[in-house]
Amino acid sequence: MDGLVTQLPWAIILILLPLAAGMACFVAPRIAGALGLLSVVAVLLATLGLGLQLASAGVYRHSIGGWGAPLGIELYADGLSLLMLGITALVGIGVSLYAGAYFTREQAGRFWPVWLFLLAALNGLFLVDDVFNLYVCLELIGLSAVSLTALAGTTAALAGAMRYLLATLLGSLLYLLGVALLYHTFGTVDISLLAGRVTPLPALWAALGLMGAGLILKTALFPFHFWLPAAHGSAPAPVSAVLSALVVKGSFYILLRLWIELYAPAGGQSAGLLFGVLGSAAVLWGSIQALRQARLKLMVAYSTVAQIGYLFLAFPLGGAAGYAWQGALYLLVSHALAKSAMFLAAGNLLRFGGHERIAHLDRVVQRLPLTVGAFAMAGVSIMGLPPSGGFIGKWLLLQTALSQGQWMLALVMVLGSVLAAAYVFRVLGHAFTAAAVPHDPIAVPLRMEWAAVLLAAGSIVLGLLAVPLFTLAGIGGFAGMGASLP
Amino acid sequence: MTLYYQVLALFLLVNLGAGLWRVLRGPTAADRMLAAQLFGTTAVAILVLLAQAERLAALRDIALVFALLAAVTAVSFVRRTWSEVKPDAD
Amino acid sequence: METMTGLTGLFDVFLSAGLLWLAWQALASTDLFRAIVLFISFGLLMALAWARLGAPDIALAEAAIGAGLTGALLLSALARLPRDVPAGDAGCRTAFVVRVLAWLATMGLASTLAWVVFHLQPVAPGPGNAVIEQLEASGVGNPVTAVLLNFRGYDTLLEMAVLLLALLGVWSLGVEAEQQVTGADPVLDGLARLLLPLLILVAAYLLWVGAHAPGGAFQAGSVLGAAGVLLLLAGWRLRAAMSSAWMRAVLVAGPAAFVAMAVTTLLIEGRLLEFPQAQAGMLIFVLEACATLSIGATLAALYLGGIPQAEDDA
Amino acid sequence: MTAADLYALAGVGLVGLGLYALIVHAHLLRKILAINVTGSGIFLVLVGLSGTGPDAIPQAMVITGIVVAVSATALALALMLRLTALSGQAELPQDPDDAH
Amino acid sequence: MLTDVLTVVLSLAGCAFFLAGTLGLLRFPDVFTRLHALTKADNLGLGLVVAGLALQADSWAIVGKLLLIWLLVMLAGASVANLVSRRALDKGLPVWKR
Repeated sequence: MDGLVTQLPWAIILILLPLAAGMACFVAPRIAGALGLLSVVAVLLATLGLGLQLASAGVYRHSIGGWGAPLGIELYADGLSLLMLGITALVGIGVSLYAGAYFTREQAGRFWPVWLFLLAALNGLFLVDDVFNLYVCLELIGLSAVSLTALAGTTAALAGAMRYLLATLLGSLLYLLGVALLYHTFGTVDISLLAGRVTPLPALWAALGLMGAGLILKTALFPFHFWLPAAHGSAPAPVSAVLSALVVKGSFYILLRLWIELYAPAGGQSAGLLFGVLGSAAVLWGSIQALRQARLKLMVAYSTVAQIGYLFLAFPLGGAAGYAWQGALYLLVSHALAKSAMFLAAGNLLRFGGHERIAHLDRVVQRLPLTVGAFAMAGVSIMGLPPSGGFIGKWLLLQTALSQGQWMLALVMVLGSVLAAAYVFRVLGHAFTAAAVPHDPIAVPLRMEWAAVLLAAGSIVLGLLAVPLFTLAGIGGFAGMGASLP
Repeated sequence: MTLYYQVLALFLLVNLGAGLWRVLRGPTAADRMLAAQLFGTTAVAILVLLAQAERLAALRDIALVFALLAAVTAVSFVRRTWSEVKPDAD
Repeated sequence: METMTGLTGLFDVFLSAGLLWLAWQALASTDLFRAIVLFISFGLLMALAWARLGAPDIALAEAAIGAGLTGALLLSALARLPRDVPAGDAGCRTAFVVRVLAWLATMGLASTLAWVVFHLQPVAPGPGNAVIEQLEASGVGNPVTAVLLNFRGYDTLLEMAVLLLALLGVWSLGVEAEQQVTGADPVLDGLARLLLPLLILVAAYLLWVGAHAPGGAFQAGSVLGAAGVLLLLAGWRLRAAMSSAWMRAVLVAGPAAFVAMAVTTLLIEGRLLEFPQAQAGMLIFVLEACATLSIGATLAALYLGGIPQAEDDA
Repeated sequence: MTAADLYALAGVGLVGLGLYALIVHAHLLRKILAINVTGSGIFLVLVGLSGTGPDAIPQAMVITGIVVAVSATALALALMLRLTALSGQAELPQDPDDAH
Repeated sequence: MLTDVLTVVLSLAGCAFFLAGTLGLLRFPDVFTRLHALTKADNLGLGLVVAGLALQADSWAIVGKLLLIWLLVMLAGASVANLVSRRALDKGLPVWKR
């Protein structure tokens, strides 16, 4: 039994299964809901299987077609891939549970195929070792994310989707241009091979600059965040959750891989400073904007802009001793859970009150205690209070910044947390008080409330799982991830 | 002979460039579309000449696809666009 | 490629200049229709450029997609834009400062890139030779088809998903495909009747020839898609057919065949998309045939631009 | 300089033109055209840089890219039409923060 | 040798028609006369070039393909000319009168 579990090609199942299920949902829209949910559960199980496999046998490699790089494409899974796949599956479960109750039957027929394709593309992105195939994955992710955003059908959502589409296409094209330069300079598109071949040449810097620019545009790092609030703020709630929790992290993951495998070895550390500056600006600007928003989902979307900024603070710190990468990854994972919970909770409040004006929330805490609880738990993680996952991430980053004497970065981190507390408590405050304008509440399915609670609880529980998580993420030794914690 | 075909191809390319003026000038949508149609035919001629000059049979297939698709684009223009575009606006 | 000489060199210089000029005119044009016609002409020249670059496979794809279907898509979209929507004035309303900044930024980027491209020195040779060496084992004789369907077949699997996804995206907008306003036109109908078998024949030819010469599923599928577009334009009542479950099956045939093949090879050979050498040619042909059908159907459905509805009027 | 280099440089020029137009133009149809021109330029760079004779791998990548481009174009056009039908404008709202 | 001479003569004549077609497109006063120019280039220009090249072809398959290309272009050209001119008349585009 143990042998079977560790020998099944879990990585391939993770890609092909949602793809096949997506097509099945398209052909037979009637069973889309049940089939979709079932396949997402299967994806979670396959992720567990891959975890067992990696834990017992180390990193996974598979030469597609048996050709091997540089002729063919290689699949590759290490601890970092596993971490990303795991968070994708978890958020995927929560969102799928929620979506089953959220969409009308007709909308569901359109939602499930695209969402399953998105899931397949994300899994594919985390599992492939080939920069060109990553381009195809990025396009698949971009187009599905845009289609899901447009599903809301409102003018705001369509405008958001359109802006998002243009931004994501531009990002992919810049990335592809970088891939072209890499291929013609180093004769391969395989990341592992590239890592062995890179030498500091103008073509390398041009390539990495273009790919980096394309990826930070897709990740919505300040000042390239211009498309994010409109898209994330106007999409249907489960879609917003996926976009903020997973989609922007996909391009961040590629950036991180390229940074560790290609930029850093070739001596590109100085670009880390730029990322640090942009990240700091994102933390401050995003938080202040979040505080200023009147609408709940836009507030949550701006909070994403700020939290993405935190991830980039690791780049100027990662070169020297410390736990910057661990901190950033922990933040990434807990933000994924917390932010998806927040968007789902916001969706519940919107469904319940028919609006999402923060000032008019009107004692929802008494009427939707689970939802408000989920929002509060997610808020704890976003603020970075103990014992949440967000706390561990921010604490690791802060400690590294202090130990390296990076006072400015430390100050930005603390300020960001204070501002986050302000905007989270602003919402909670209105949730407790009576609004001037009363309204007729609409019942929210319990399943939608529990989906938010589960994800939010996950972001808290994550705070207790640091040691096993880092052990898993350390498989393959990405960026010294296996090192023991302070 | 190769050189001769190349001269002709070059001549046709220049000829095609001259036809651009009609696309820019208009005045009606039909004029622009007709010019584009002439482009297509010229490109077909260039391709069959180059196929002979460079001994590349595949270029004739491209010419064939061009010939087919030019018809589809033109029909799309007549059916979909031109009946909608205001005659004085283009 | 040898250094440019004489006539062909002149041809290349003219062609590149023409490409840049057409792109510039298309993007700067004040009239949207003119912009689209110029863009179609641009696609035409692109196909010539691919032919000159020794890439007839791309030239075929560009001729069918770039100059053909994209043009038809753009024209059809322009026709559906409401007339009272302002056409914009080619950016003149954008603030002068923004334009200057954008100009400086793109000029800077382009000059840097031009410098890098011009001075690019390969450090390591690409796997181009490996493609030729392994061609025998790939099951097909055309190197580009070998890369697309065998060496990097996984890219193509995902790409088929991209194409289907675009259609899902268009359909998720919830717009019903509009009914054709005008009835069948005898000339158009005659043209369609004549061209349809030819288009199908050429598609089949490209599919077949792709195994050993330029051509293949994408080119064939695009030609097939053009056939669908022609039928729709001629006013043939395809919406009922396109809304059926059969149509959905055809739309997923390509990606589904790829996934099925991936699973089968995984079970038999233990590797994703590793074809047994003896059957590789045949298996690749089956995949390509399914892909051709799907690509054709998807492109035609994309041209339709909305969810096909079963006809309620006769 | 080889012919391939020439086309690669033309490709760079197209990238520049396309990016400029993408930033400057407000009309969505023009933005979509600009994206397509940029893509064509990148494809030319991708193939044009194969210095020593045709290389099948970049060619296959470009065919993949062309199919992706037509898919994205079709989706973008459909979105544009829907947005225009709803808002009466073929442009995006000026300030993204006020897009609601 | 004779075929070479014939090829040169035919294809040169073809190119001359293309030139005439372009000149017509540039110089003629209205859509209908320009349409006329276009069909000349399509039918005769390409036809002569194709005829010239067919003489050089190595196999009948190539001759057949060249002929098919020519027929297709003619067919498309004729149909489009018909559609455009009818639509132009319907729309009342001005007809040039001396």
